[in-house]
Amino acid sequence: MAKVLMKGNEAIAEAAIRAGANNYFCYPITPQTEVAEYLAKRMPEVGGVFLQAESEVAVGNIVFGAASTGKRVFTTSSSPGISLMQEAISYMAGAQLPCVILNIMRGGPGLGGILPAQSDYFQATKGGGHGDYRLLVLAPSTIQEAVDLTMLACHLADKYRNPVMIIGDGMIGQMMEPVEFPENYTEPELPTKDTWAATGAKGRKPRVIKSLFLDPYKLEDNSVVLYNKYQQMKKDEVRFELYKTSTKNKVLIVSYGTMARICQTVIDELEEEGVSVGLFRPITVYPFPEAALEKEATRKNIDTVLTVEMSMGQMVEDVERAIARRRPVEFFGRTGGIVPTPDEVKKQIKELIKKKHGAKTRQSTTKSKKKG
Amino acid sequence: MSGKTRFTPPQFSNKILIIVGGFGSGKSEVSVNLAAYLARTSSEAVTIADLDVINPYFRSREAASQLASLGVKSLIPGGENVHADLPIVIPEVKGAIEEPGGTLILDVGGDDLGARVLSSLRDAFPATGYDLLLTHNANRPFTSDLEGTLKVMSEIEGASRMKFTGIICNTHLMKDTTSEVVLTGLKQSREVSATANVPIVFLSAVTEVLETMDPELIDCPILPLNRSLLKPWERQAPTGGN
Amino acid sequence: MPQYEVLWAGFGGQGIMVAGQLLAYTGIKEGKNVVWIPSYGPEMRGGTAYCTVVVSDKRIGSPIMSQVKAACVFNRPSFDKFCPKIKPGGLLLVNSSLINTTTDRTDITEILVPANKMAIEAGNVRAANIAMLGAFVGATGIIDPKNLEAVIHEKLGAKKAVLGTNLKVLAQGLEIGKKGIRQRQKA
Amino acid sequence: MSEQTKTIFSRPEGLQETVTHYCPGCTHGVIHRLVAEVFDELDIRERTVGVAPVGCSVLAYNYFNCDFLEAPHGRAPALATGFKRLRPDMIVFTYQGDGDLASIGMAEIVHAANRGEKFTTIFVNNAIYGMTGGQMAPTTLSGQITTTCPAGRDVSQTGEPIRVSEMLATLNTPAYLERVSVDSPMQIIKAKKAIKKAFQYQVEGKCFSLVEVLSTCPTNWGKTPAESTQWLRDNMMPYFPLGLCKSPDSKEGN
Repeated sequence: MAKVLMKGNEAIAEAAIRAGANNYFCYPITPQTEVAEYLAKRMPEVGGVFLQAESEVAVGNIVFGAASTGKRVFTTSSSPGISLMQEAISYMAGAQLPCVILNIMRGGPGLGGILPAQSDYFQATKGGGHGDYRLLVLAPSTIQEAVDLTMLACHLADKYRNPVMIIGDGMIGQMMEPVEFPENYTEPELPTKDTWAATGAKGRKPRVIKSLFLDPYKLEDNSVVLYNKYQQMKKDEVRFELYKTSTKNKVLIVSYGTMARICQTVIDELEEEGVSVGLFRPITVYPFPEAALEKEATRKNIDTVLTVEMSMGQMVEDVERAIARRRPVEFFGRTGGIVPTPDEVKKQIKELIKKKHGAKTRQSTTKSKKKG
Repeated sequence: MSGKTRFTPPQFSNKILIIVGGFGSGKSEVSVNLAAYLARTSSEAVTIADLDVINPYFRSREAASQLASLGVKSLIPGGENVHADLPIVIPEVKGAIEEPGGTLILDVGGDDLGARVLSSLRDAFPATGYDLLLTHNANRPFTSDLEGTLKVMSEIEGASRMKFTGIICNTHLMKDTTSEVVLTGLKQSREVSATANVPIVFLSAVTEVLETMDPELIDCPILPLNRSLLKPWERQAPTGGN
Repeated sequence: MPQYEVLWAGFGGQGIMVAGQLLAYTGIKEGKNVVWIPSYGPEMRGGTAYCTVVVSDKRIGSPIMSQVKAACVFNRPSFDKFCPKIKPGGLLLVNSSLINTTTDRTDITEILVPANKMAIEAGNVRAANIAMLGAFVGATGIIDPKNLEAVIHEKLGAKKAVLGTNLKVLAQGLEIGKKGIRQRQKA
Repeated sequence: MSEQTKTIFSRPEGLQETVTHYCPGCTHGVIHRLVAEVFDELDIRERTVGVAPVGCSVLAYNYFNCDFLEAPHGRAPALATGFKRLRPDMIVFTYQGDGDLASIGMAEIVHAANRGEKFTTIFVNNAIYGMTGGQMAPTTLSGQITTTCPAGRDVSQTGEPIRVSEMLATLNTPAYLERVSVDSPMQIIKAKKAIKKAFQYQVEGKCFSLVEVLSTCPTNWGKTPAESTQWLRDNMMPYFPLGLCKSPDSKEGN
């Protein structure tokens, strides 16, 4: 199929349909409303279900009910809306229901602003709702990757019977890039849903889809089942990308999403200036590629690891955890909807190198995160 | 326990003993210990019904297996419902009130809120033949003085549509309980008893504290308590009834 | 070709976003990597609307840049805002129908395009963006005008009147762009 | 069984063989039974999915003999919406109390009704929060004593009790809304008819349907079952009048 130019939001919407998630529920919120607008037109064409509900609280729970049928269900929102969905997300994780949730992140906390940010990393990867659960979280950095990961998310949600979240910053939602949809999409075989979906108690005992376990031992058992799934994800689903990592690197950047692309430009420009920097880009942020990162970050030639985010420092905690103090971990971030420019990041790296190899310590990078 | 025999044990002429009181006064602990004591000392069957429809924590049902080993029957919701945060009153309770067949201890939830359940079961109770016992802890905020205690009593009487027949002096400060705490509490319970014209039926206190006390100072029957409703970190070894 | 970034800016409704997209589509047609980035946020409502298009033979990294190689500005606020964002040696295309000033920067090439006037004369003021697009392609040559014509045909419709107007102003724009560059080179 | 004997009272197929946890005098058991009988009569049990609320009937899935979903507090109509939209061929019902439906879940029920979602809601109104131990509900009557209004509900502070059926009847979207009671054999027969009608409308794919059932809570009201029934007649019925609120066959209810 020929390449088409698509906005991230539209491309993700189309990808969900291509992956068979043609049941979509939503509540409008900038900067992801184009998904809803696109699917309002597309769903009737493919005989799917489109419904705009009264709130994200309702949307989350409509998705919960819809996922109970065993069919693929998809929803999208942006930061404050995702907060409202946490109730249902927690229940779905507890009841082991698959669904795909897209968060086109905007700046926060609170109402914040509509400009791009990566400040929902904690919410996405560390729980967000109540209870002992995890989401599988994918973070695309190009529109093509957003398409590929949306389709993958549909598969993984069913494979693990767990909600899967795609986090993109506002740039991913809003910018246009050429994308190509796979001609004949086939996915690996999945276990039957006929063991758990509510389909009517015909010729079998009634099924209950629930997260309520009065007996504490049974609740613990359920949590152990979930835990084992998360361990399996850690084994099988870790995804990341390396860019220009080599034995010449002094600095290793860790960055994801749009921010990682900005860092690529920085790395290209520094290369021309004779400074060698590599990039480690997590694609799954849960499970976090900790073993791979540890390996790359603790190579002999690496002096410093710089985490760059559009937040006040969230993923950096996972980076620190993975590296376990074996290398200094520095952080640079801008937030509030401000996207760091390549020049800003470049300046940080030059200062880091100077600090390590040059004159006395100047302003520390972590301090300068207050005002890039 | 040394000198166990010097205490006068509590005695009851009625078959149904209803334990009520303010939140956190120690109703469940007293109920469980009373059940265990009666099971050990009397030949009659002892049944305990957990009627706490208010608070799902520290209910007497937690001691059910411990009491079962002493032959005490617990009337509690079956299966996983035993853990439910639901106001479950199982039908067997009504039956047991109508025909106790031994001693029946009703462990009721706190305050007038918990006592409402008695009102809903009112037509099962015989006209007389039950004791409504106030568990009095003078160290709890709402029952720390005469006025407050009388108010709680009147509220419970209103909600349950029953009259008090006795007071259990159960003043304590959990682990910080001393003989002084027990004696100060007894003094306050006496004051309540005199004003409300309801007798003190017994004093209850943990064995460790009672052992340090001069029994002469306690002029009422005594029920020594072995703490059985423990916080998870207090449950070091399986707790027996003794 | 090395990476080329061009910023399109003007009032909402001047076809800014569409001009950028037509450029991006033509890039795809030629097998190039492209990114189209809208401004969104407060700028969306009134004031300036703008988008950036990046065209490159290589993988495109940052979609965000503090400076661009070229800017096509359609109104005065855009002129004021984006003139300083052009890299030295870069290109500024000014819609001279609506902007009655010129830059005092000497390190960039400035080409005046009477886009609105051209469009009105050709029969439809809405074709101003195509006039500008023509001038940009004429000046830079980053895409083949034939491919751009095909994309315009495909995306904006084959209706005779509309297509005629578009192709007419496109051709005029191309000439203005080429001429502007020649003049600069002579100077 | 001899030829002379005839079973006149047996467990409907729609109910499981389980003892419920409901208190003596509670009407949930009766209402469950009526719903289950309707399953049998309409022969829909095998294609029915129930949605349980948070409330005293949270464990309803242990009693009904059909597939069930357990919803977050108040969200049963949202779950039902999602399910029914994807499986319009199935029969979906929510079973909700007044705290669940009329307080925390008010937005969900109003919008589901207004969209005309084609599921059925059994709304059990006993004017109090049962599960959490007798707190004030949106349907608690003026002056009624609960644990969170120990001096009686002061409507100048907390508003008047909400008449859910009447409120939903103001929506223009066609719906079947009826209020019933199960305080006497005669009322139980009427309640059954209403519940059957509600499911019938769903089977026909006609409209959203809700049956509000006035119910008692002896444990939290602090009244014997007989006193509770009388209190319901004396206090609830005047404020929550029984009868049809809205029918899809006529634009206005009565």
